[in-house]
Amino acid sequence: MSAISALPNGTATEEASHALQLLRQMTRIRRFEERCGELYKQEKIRGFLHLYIGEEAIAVGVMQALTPDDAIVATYREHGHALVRGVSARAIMAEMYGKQEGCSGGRGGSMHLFDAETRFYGGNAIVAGGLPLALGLALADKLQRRARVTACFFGDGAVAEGEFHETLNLASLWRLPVLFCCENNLYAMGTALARAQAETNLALKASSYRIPAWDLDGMDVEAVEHAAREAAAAVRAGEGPYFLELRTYRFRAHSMFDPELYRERSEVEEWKKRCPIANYVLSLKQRGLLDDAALATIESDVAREVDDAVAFAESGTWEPLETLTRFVYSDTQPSP
Amino acid sequence: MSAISALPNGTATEEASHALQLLRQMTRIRRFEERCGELYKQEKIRGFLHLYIGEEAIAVGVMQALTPDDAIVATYREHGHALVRGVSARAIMAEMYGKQEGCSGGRGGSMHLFDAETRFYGGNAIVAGGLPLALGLALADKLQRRARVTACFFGDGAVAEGEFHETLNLASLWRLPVLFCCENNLYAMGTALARAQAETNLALKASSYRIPAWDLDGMDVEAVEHAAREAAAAVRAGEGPYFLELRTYRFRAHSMFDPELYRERSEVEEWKKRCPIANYVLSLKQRGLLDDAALATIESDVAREVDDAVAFAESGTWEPLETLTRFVYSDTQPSP
Amino acid sequence: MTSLIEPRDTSAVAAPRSPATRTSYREALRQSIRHAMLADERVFLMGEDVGRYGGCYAVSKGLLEEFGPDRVRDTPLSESAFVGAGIGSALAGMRPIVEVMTVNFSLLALDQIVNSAATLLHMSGGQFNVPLVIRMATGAGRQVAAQHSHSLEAWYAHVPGLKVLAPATIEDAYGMLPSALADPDPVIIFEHVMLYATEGELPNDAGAVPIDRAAVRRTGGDVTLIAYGGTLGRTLDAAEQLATSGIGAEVIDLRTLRPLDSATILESVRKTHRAVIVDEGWRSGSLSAEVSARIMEGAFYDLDAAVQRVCGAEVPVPYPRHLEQAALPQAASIVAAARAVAGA
Amino acid sequence: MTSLIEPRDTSAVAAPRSPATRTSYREALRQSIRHAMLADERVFLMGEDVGRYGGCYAVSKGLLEEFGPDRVRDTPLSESAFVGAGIGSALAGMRPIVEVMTVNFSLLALDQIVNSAATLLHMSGGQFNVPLVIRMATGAGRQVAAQHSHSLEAWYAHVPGLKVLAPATIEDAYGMLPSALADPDPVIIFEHVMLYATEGELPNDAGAVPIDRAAVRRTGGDVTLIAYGGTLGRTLDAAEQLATSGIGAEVIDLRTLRPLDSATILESVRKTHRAVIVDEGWRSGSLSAEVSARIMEGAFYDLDAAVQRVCGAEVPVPYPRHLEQAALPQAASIVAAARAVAGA
Ligand SMILES: Cc1ncc(C[n+]2csc(CCOP(=O)(O)OP(=O)(O)O)c2C)c(N)n1
Ligand SMILES: Cc1ncc(C[n+]2csc(CCOP(=O)(O)OP(=O)(O)O)c2C)c(N)n1
Ligand SMILES: [Mg+2]
Ligand SMILES: [Mg+2]
Repeated sequence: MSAISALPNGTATEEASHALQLLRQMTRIRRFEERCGELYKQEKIRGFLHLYIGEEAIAVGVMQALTPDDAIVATYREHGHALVRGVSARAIMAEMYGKQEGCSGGRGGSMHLFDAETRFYGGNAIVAGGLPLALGLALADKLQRRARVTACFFGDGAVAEGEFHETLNLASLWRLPVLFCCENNLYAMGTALARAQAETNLALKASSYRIPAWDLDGMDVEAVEHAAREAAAAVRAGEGPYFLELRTYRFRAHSMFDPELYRERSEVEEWKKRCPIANYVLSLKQRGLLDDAALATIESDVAREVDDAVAFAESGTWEPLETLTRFVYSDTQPSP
Repeated sequence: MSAISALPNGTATEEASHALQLLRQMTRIRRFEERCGELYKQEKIRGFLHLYIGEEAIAVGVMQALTPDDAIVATYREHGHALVRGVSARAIMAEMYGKQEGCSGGRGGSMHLFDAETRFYGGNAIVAGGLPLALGLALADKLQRRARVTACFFGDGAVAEGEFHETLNLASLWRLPVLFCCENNLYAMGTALARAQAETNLALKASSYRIPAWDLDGMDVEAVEHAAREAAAAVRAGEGPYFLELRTYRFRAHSMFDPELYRERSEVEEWKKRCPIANYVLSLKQRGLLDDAALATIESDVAREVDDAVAFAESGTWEPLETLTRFVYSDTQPSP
Repeated sequence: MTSLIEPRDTSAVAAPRSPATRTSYREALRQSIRHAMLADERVFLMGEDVGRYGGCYAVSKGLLEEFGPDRVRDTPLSESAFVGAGIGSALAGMRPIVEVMTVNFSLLALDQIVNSAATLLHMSGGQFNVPLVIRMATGAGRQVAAQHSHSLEAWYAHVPGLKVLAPATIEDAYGMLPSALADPDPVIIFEHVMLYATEGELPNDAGAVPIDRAAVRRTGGDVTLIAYGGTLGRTLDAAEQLATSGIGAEVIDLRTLRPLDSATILESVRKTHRAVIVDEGWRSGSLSAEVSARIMEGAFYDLDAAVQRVCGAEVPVPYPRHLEQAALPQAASIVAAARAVAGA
Repeated sequence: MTSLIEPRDTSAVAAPRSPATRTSYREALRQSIRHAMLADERVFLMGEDVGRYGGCYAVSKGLLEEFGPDRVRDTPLSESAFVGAGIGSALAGMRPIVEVMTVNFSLLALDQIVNSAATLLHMSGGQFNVPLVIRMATGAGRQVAAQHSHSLEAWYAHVPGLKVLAPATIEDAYGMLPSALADPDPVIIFEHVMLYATEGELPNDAGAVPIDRAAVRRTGGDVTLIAYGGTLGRTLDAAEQLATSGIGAEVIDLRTLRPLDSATILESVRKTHRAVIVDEGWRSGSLSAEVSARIMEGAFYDLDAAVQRVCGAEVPVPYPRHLEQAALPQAASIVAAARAVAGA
């Protein structure tokens, strides 16, 4: 990619606290999801559960570039995005339990986190299904002359879908303020990218729509943040959509049903050496921005947060059967 | 595009007779369709009628590269393709009348010409709907190790559809023997290409799937033939798909309902100066390959053929109501 | 809101309540879109060829000139993306009217409609409603053959979260759109291709009409004929013919296909004790089946005869006129079915 | 061809006609695919993750190793293209089995299925038949929420040109595929997600089964219960419960959803005079409506009570188990409806 701007200017302390903040956010996702995995085995969480473990740097990095007014569209692998965006761990965990205190009232579960307050538009379980939605959110902003960004996350698998193509073309043609974030973890379920795409350079593909597209190390949270900031600024300034290909890897199975027949254990281990959190810890320590005490504080804070979220979800309540069909249509219907 | 091979080697007479043959074929389409336009006004032909007038060089040029064993998939603007492929003018005209002597038994009409004998797989009225079909025809050939080509025609409008994207990727990924022929006449109904595509260089778009793609003057029948021969030879040799962007223009309205509000009369007139037939006549005369007598022969032969087709269609018969539901399923059902 | 639900050609009514203007279904739609766009800045029209071409059925002719390309927005051939863009923009405060040229092409956008538009509100626990209107042409009769003549209203009417309308009259063509736009949830409007050119009187003070009920278009005591959209005209014709032989047919125009107004249907059947349902869709699994089942469940003991259906033949619609017409419900077949049901 | 249509768990039958092996629905499907591929070189399997992953419901596990990547073909996420490729390859002499992971994603391929697969034969005047088999998982019950739990069998069963199957037993899971492959026209097979793990006996000489008729899975004289696919089990459970209180329920498994076998249904209803239809699909416009309408038309005078339906609630399927189950037909609701119909 082209040269990117530096971190927002500031003093060394600000830099340190920002770095710790990035680490804290990644750690929140990691620990939260590790617990989710356990809770799945305990059958507290059911249905499909897709863990983001290994990919945390992307959600954390990109989210730094967004303001509260911006919108997010994500996939079924979206716990991390919701957490970093500011949906509470409590509301997310309660949602995974299916409790009505969850961020979607318990109806969506793991794949369908929604939150109007933080403009978190899901939680879409149809691969590429969120892209046209993001297009529309951005179109509304353009029509209403609001300088907002819609960040749209999706996987490498989505790139093969017709909806990807239609959306990228339209976003570019209409110069809509969408920040496309392609989380290229090299697999769509068991299908390796090279078995799905004639052209595996996804950024290159995106540029064929005349969209500025960069491919980035999605394991490097600061690199992701830098690029996202620059891209989001351009999008916000009315330059049209930008596309980030974020190269990463999922450390866990696709979902809890996946026996992982399609990749070698050694490949996973190789990638784990590039863990975005472990390496960031190392780097911060080398740069003198982190010591063991600070790390321990983060870990214990996060552990407390996760424990609290679980307790909250445990003590949550079930939606009564009586309201099953509520919100099939809106409560307030205009008088005819 | 890259350098292309010469016409198939032969004597000067062979060259002349081949050139006359190209002219004859284009003239067949032109006169046949002019008559169709009149018959539409007389309400002999009903429904939608999409004329190919102005674009004849493409069907004629490409078809030279195909053997009887190859397959063709076309759109609702396919009279020309069917004619040149060898479906009789009689059977096509009867089809446009809706008579059971038509090439689809009268059930398809103008948009749905089919002919098993010449491997003409329609006649598809869903924009881009034919592309996946072509993919499948080619896949069967590849699986059965047959060195056949499937030529798939579609318009510039189809390029925006998701099915275009999915098909091009798969064709390339699986190296399937498809010759994609994009008839870029600059408009999809009333929508100019630049209002539909962020990237208006369609050949460039195709190469983003790692498909060799050439853009060509679709008004020059010999240029089209040369390129098609080279591309088809490569496809047949197992090199995977090729993509031809054929730049052309439709001289008539999109369909008989189109008031043509979206383009200037002067633009149409400008393009008519590039008429593939008139200019070819000129060029052949300059090259001493055509004289007025030969031209007159072609015209009178064609006129006779068209008259004969109309007479055939006129004297054709209507399918009886009793067989309305025949062929919803095949006649022969396996015994359970 | 005025809410006059009257016979489809109000010119046939002796004394119209208010001054009226003769207009076409197409023109009523256009004026309705215009008025909605004038009244509410959030409303915009988007779809293939709605702008420069003027709409494939000429409904939006002139609107581009009046409202400009931002609000009358030509799209590329990308049904899934622009329908999805409608959903997204509705979520973010706009009031889009998305035109999908015809129901045939809407198959390419079904994922967005079913998996997003219809589900978002419920799935998000009530947080995200989708005030989207999708208009599409439907039906056969123009000899455009198997891929351009579908009647898939039943599919849409199957989906919770959607409201589905079928304006069959000039007044509904005009009045359903504002009601759909005022609705907080996604509404699909089916415009039958054979209706665009029909003409009738539109009251000068016409306005929004209710979109939660069926209408009795003609009263009668002997048999209930139930129709919607493109078949209402033929059904009224059939009722006329039945009248000449002394059979009083009540004609119900369903108007809203989801949610179905069972009450109006059952009330009529309880009175006439006999019913025939007319539906252009392929018989098996058409909306007529649901109507029949509801009568079974709600008025079984009131029935004097089995409810019958007159539907589209189960065949991809063929091109030639005689075959196409044979595949569609005709006044004659409706009359025959009504006679059979009435035992006359 | 052997054609044994028997209760879903043949182990429950006292004396199986032939030696049998205990197996699962999933395994029966796998063996059926295997045998078809061994028997006919033209047969190949194509779809998302059918190969290296082993199939999202593990149906095709091991087949890649046995048959290689040409015949067990992983596709990218391109539903429209690979279903279309299935159609094209069927036209050109292959016998593709296309797996669309679930019916939910099939919305993205509907254009190809409806506008090409189902229409080509008729539209071409009989020239081009499409011997294509499409398998897809369907239904709810696994807590995978609103976008992954559809039951859209009724949509497919509405389309002329398609045949639609719903194997509910081990024997049908095994035997319907070869019949579908032998069929010259496109056949859609719906595999309910809750059936994959069910077990039963498969006769060692099991083979192709008829795909043009319903099956009486249990005989009874008091009420006819009609079900298919995923709801057959609960319906049989309901019949057991009814038996304990002296109500003899006859249970019909529709098996083939298009064309529907009206004869078997009507024959039973003429005997029992009462019927309840069970359908997991959203009630309005579900297949149950068509069945009810057909009973209305074919056996009205034989009915002692209105036919009732027990269907999916009209709501996008919610995630939590208690709500999901509340949205689906349960044995208890079937029993209640049957009692009501039987006046008991
Ligand atoms: C349209 C559609 N087809 C198939 C699926 C089943 N499915 C769920 S996730 C997935 C893989 C997606 O891969 P990718 O986009 O790379 O995202 P990742 O899971 O790797 O984050 C598939 C095939 C689906 N949800 N939607
Ligand atoms: C999926 C789909 N959407 C819309 C239409 C209506 N329609 C028919 S032709 C056409 C324009 C297609 O343009 P192009 O592909 O450039 O072909 P051309 O007509 O110029 O030959 C449109 C929009 C259709 N047939 N199919
Ligand atoms: Mg991936
Ligand atoms: Mg064009």
